[in-house]
Amino acid sequence: MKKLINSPDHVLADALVGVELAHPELKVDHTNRIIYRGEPTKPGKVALISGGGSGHEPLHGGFVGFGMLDAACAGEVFTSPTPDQMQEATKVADSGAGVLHIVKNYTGDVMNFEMAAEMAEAETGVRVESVVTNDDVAVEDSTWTAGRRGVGVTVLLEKIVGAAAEEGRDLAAVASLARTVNAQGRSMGMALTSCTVPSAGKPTFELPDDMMEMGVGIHGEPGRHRVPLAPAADIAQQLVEPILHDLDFSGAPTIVMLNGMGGTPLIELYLMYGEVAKILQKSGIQVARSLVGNYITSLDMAGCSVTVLRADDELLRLWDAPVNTAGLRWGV
Amino acid sequence: MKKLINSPDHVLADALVGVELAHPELKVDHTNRIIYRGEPTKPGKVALISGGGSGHEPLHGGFVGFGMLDAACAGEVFTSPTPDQMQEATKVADSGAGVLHIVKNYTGDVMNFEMAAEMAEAETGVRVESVVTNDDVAVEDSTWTAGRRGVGVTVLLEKIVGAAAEEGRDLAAVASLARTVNAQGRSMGMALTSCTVPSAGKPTFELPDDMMEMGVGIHGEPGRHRVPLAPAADIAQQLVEPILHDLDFSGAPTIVMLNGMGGTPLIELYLMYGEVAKILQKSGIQVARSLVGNYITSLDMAGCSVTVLRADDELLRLWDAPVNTAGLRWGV
Amino acid sequence: MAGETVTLSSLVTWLSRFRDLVTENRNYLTELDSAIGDADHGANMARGMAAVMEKVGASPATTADELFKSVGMTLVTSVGGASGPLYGTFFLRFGMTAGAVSEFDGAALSAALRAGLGGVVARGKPELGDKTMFDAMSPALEAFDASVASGGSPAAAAAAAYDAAVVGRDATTPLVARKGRASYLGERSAGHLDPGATSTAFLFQALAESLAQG
Amino acid sequence: MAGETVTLSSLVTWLSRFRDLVTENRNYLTELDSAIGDADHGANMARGMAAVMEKVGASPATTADELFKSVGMTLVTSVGGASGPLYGTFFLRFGMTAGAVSEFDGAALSAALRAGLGGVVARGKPELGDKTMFDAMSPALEAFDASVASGGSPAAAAAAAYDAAVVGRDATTPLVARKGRASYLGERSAGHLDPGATSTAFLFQALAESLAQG
Ligand SMILES: Nc1ncnc2c1ncn2[C@@H]1O[C@H](COP(=O)(O)OP(=O)(O)O)[C@@H](O)[C@H]1O
Ligand SMILES: Nc1ncnc2c1ncn2[C@@H]1O[C@H](COP(=O)(O)OP(=O)(O)O)[C@@H](O)[C@H]1O
Ligand SMILES: [Mg+2]
Ligand SMILES: [Mg+2]
Ligand SMILES: [Mg+2]
Ligand SMILES: [Mg+2]
Repeated sequence: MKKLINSPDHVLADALVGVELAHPELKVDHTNRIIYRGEPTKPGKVALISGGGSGHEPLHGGFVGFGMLDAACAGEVFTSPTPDQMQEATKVADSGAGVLHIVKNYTGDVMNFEMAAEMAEAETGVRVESVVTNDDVAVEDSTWTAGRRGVGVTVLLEKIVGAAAEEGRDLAAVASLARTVNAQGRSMGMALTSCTVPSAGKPTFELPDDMMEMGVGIHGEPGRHRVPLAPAADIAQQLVEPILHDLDFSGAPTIVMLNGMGGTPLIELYLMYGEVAKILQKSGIQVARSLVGNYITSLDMAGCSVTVLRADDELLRLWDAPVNTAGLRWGV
Repeated sequence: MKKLINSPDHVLADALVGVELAHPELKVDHTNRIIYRGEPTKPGKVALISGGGSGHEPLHGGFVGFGMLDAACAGEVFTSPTPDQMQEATKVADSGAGVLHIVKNYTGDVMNFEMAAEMAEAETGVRVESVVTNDDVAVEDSTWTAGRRGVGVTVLLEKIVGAAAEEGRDLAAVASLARTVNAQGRSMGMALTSCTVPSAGKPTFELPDDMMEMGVGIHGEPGRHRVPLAPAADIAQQLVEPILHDLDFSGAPTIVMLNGMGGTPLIELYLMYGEVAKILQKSGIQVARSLVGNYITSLDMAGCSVTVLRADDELLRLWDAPVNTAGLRWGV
Repeated sequence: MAGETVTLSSLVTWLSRFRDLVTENRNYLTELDSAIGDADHGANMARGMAAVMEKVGASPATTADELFKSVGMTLVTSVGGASGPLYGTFFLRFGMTAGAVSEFDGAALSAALRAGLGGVVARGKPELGDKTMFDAMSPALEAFDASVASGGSPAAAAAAAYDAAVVGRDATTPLVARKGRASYLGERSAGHLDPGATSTAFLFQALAESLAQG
Repeated sequence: MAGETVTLSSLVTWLSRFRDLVTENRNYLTELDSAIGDADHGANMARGMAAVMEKVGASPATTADELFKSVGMTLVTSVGGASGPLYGTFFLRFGMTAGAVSEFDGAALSAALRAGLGGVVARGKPELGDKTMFDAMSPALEAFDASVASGGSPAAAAAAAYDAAVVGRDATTPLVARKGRASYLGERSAGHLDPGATSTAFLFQALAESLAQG
């Protein structure tokens, strides 16, 4: 295993030291592994909290700041954070207007956030609403599984709903917008290589040189299908098709994210975006906004994912609203 | 070779299609492989042009926009662009106030930009000044070599000098500021793995699992020394020491960049930044600004580099000035 | 020979033996989780049980409810993932049902274990054959109860439970997962042991060994 | 047998043979550049000479200055890197010195080649022993001139030049590079052939072969 780390057990603690030193505008609680905004939540503003296993950076810590999250809880690599972390973040971020928990649909994340919400409401009276993202079309037969995974749409949701919270909408409105965004987004991912979990010390799966995994999530789990490596244009087709098959994106502006898994360089991500955009054009889908880069990653995995969000003028307005975080910044 | 490409010969052309589709605010000249700002250069504003081989994204195309470059010429992967591209960019970007060529010190880049400047001045009368960056302390004995390579400082220079050009300084002042910034910056890089040049089809060098290359550039060239893989804190020491040895950074605010080589995920870059910042603190160096992420990469190479720039209030002011590019954005 | 009552100190031995087993088998559990999950089950269980034993060593409890509340909370707050809330809730409910006692007979131990299992069901909604820890835990408790019902000692019941857990664990191999991360793999999850069922077999191995010692 | 004068068409053959050699040896040149450079010399030369032959085929020239100006500009505008300006300037100067002719004797060919070499020196400032293409090109021209001076035909001179280029090329192996990318490696550049010297040996191989055909 070749990584820029001190020891597999200290990856998260050491990385949080770097985050704190690199971002004087943020606060880091090293005991509870929470990244907060430097300024307390404005009175009346609903607080947005997310969290999850580490290894997906910039998600979620890189999205803490004006126009997005108020706090992010970091779990161990690929392991959801614990309820006490989330409860602490909930307490600190709440300004009285309530807190939205943004949870990606994984058994562990859901159970831990559930316990946190119970604890926060019971012990401190903070009003908590939760939204669970589940946009991954790679998970078929979702009634016979833990349901679809929450992946790329989480990034778009944190941006859009963050803007709405900044405008002063109440908890119910913020939560309902979050559910709408989740319902209108779909994603699909693929991997050229496995990632290596530091504590495991070797790649999670072996992939021959001429094969790729289609339908991977963001935890180095093997995908749904192992298929022959193909040119970018074919890969784009294999990613976009199940997305378009799953939801009707016609007749509305869309926001499209071409996301890197962490080990794929930007030149390839742009190349892939070109292929994806051409397919969407041919399918009559109107791309109003786009985002190309590493936003929700899977450690050092090489690969990418596509997220398409059915938007409208209001969602586009919220998308364009100012945001000032380490991982996403415009308009400020 | 596992890459998200259609064919090794079309990487650059296909990636530029993606850049154009992802960034409606930019113009892409596919024949000459130039990325321009959407709006012509304001009369009276000195134009900043850079360029180099591809494979270093977001450098340079990702730095085209308000507050940074006016145009970037893309060469084939790791191959400097040709003089006709640069001449074309020079002609189009010039508003009459002259053009600064920002050139990284590599034999090929220098020779091609020299020819471009000769052609531009002779054929079109555009006033051209050039600055050659050469901040890589890994190159020792620079009198017996092609000189130090231009690496990380190029990013900081494009930002700072871009802000100065935006303020309306004339060509001589802009060029002189660029030379000052270059003179005050030092960098050092390392690799955990080789990159794979698409047209070569396999890694440029083989590196055993327990070794790393210290003093690599950004073209997959082997470094100066091959040493045993070490914990992040040791690697940070090996990167920072030669930088501090080469220039006195005491008594001034500094801007520090912890840059990823393209295949290293953000969690490791933050971890490394933490180690670097702690060493700088211990050495009494004041870090006023920092930048952590992939800014000047080497395809899919795993590794990182450190750049330290000796600044002052004026340079910090220019650093903080608004910038609006795909790769760097704040204050707008 | 093991007696008819189980002391708090043998339950501490249970925990410490469980810690040892998941620590020794950390790579093995992670290996199993690499095949159908995200390669962290070994790290999760080892981290959690190390924290538990540190806590137990630092502030020894005198009653079962105190001990297992602390165990459960420590797991919940140090593990994360799916196994943190599941094993955490198991021990929390175990302690609540056990109450402020320091000795158990077979029936009391069975009731506490049943409450723990109920906690896992409440959190994870597993059903038999979903390819989860439940597939080892549920038959283990059946066997435990059957042994107690036929007059077996707690040690004998625990030994029977362990045997049944092993059978239940091994029976997860051919299953297609319907809960947890492995379910995303669909048919590809078949042919692999479930990591959580494997750690649950260690839980009953630890119980059997600690009660056998008396 | 090869004659005393060299026609423009044998120089076109020279170029096309050079194109073939760098294309066939594309991977080999890249391999050499991987060891001490950035793994693109094969791609650079193959791309450049393919563009040259396309251009030459599309608009055949009738005089040397026209032909080689086009060759040089095509290389300059299609290769980039170090080799683009160096080989480009080589051919540009070759054409300027050759002038508006369509036939060469040995002396004229020597003068054009010398001018080309001068162009490389002007651009790259290489010195003997720097481990560059100059280390093959300079001795090649010495040998060419010596052969012409002793009454050799252009074909004989080109054959001698090729032999000398090979010797010069091979002599780059032990050298520590002092120019170009390889110089960054310091001592580690020793023990490897220089890629540019290798492509230059192909340049003279192509010349020798095309003139030998007449
Ligand atoms: N809904 C569930 N009910 C019961 N057990 C579950 C459930 N989901 C997952 N598990 C168990 O959890 C184990 C995985 O634990 P672990 O790897 O630590 O967490 P994670 O899946 O979050 O990475 C699985 O092998 C399975 O036995
Ligand atoms: N200053 C120089 N003078 C002469 N030849 C040089 C010089 N620098 C480099 N070269 C030649 O160029 C070759 C490398 O060409 P190439 O790989 O195409 O360009 P780059 O080094 O820009 O990638 C070297 O092997 C060397 O022979
Ligand atoms: Mg996990
Ligand atoms: Mg090159
Ligand atoms: Mg797991
Ligand atoms: Mg090269």
